[in-house]
Amino acid sequence: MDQREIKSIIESLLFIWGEPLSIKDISKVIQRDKKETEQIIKDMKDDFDYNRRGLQIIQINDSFQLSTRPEHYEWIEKLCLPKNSKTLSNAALETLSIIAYKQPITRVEVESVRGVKCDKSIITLIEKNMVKEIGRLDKTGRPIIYGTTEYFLKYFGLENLEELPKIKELNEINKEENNTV
Amino acid sequence: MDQREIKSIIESLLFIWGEPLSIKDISKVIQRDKKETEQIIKDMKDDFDYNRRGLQIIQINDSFQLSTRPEHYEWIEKLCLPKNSKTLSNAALETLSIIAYKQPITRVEVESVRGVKCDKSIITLIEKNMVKEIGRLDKTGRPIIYGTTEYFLKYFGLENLEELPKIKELNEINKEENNTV
Amino acid sequence: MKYTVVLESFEGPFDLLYHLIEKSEVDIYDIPISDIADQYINYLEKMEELDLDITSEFLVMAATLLEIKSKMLLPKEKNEGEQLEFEETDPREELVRRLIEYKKYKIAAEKLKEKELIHSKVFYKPKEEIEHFYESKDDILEGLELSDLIKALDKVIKKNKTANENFDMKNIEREEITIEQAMDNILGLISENDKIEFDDLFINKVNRSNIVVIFLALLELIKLENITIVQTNNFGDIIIKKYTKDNV
Repeated sequence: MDQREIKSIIESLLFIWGEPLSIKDISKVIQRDKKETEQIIKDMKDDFDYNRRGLQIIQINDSFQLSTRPEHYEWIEKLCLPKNSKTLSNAALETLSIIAYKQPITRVEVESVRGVKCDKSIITLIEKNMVKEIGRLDKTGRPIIYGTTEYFLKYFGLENLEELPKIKELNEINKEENNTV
Repeated sequence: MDQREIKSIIESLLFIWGEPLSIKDISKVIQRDKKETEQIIKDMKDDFDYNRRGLQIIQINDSFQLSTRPEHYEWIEKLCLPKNSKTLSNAALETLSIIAYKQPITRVEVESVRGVKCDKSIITLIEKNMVKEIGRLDKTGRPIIYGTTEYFLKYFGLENLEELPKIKELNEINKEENNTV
Repeated sequence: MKYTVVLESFEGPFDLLYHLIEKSEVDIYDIPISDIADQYINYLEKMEELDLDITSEFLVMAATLLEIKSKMLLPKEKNEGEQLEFEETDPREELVRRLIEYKKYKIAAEKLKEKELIHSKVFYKPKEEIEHFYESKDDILEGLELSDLIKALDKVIKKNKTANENFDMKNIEREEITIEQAMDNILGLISENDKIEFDDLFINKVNRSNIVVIFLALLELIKLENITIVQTNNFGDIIIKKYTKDNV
């Protein structure tokens, strides 16, 4: 089985699966180790981009998924209006970004950064499957600890948490702003 | 818009449509006449074959659809076999329950609830005379609208659809269960 | 005439405070507290005039600002005694630290918003129905009970919680049938049973508009000469039959 055949098989697997498919599962099917599998898929990603294919391969942690490209949105829209979920409110986004960067984190910690109550926005984020409970702190009241979900990554087109805009950059932004202010 | 861009757009249209998409609908989106559109898609078919892509474009009358290749069947089976034996045989029943409650409903709507393609289980349900086509939506692609049959009512001992247990109650059951988690 | 002042809405006291600092173009590390505190309180008063809901967090911040302001007004103590170390720290320090911390995440939130915009334009396809590989088509619908149906629905909804936000349970209404559907139904019944009684058509169709639709369908079918209607005596059963030349 040559490389091209393997890529062909992987493409059909991704198509069938529809949802994020893990490197582990793919490597089992094509009988290659995980590292090689990952390299093949990354090659495919480049092929897709290079050939300006109508589809792209996106990565979410250790999984891959086929999707359309954002630049084709207007054309797809002409064919059908796919269900468009409402975007998040600013309050929810603020809460979410704090959880994303500082996870694992309790509600009280989030609130101390934002300076306002966050119970409602946390509930919204849980309902939207962006945030989940990942445990409880072992102290009085056993407060819930929150973290982000895989869906959160996918929703924002992030491969993993390391892809969040760097806080260092943010610090620099602050400095710059301070100078100009 | 060059030829390559058009092909790219068509690929994404076929991808998200999921079932046969007519030349007419495609030509409307890309603003080319039907003849030209057909020629472009036939080119794409050749490209796909020539590049030994994992997907192929199949033609059904005046419509086109993306699908996997028959020669990849054994690989796809490897992916699906171990994982899904648990959910065995529930596909049709799940699909039926959604149609029963949300009818009249299109396939795409059923799929958005189930999160899984439902074309095959809908065919099964039609064969079993539980579900029937009750019309077509008056929009692009004229998607079929499904509903349950009289036999469905008879089978489940219902006099009419109003006798289906209320979903609101179901909802409350869900809520309770979520609270205990 | 009353005119309304458009007030920007702020996500919280830090958001407002940061806004005021930026607007005044002052160094965040050297905030003129007295000035900013006045602006802040001024803003709260405007909110009050407009009957906006001022949450306690905004008031707490106002108190904090006033507290810092008064501390700054105190003459610097001479280097005596134990109080000195305490007084040496800038009373604004904690506030500034929190403001900067807050601003970091506000910027992050804006960046995420940009990403959200791009990726809301990406679509996926549903998973293929691979369960089908294992289903023997014959027995899946054998011996089912209503409770199985409900369980299946319940399962789908739970399994697919996010996608189902638009599975609006409260608004499910039985859709009206169309005349075409009613015509199909009638023809179907007739081809199965040769003839049917008029009353049978309306069993289960309690809804008034459905009754009207079925009746219209019947008239349409008669017009199209698809069916014919027979009533042997007054107030007797009305029989619907397939139209043939013989039975006219």
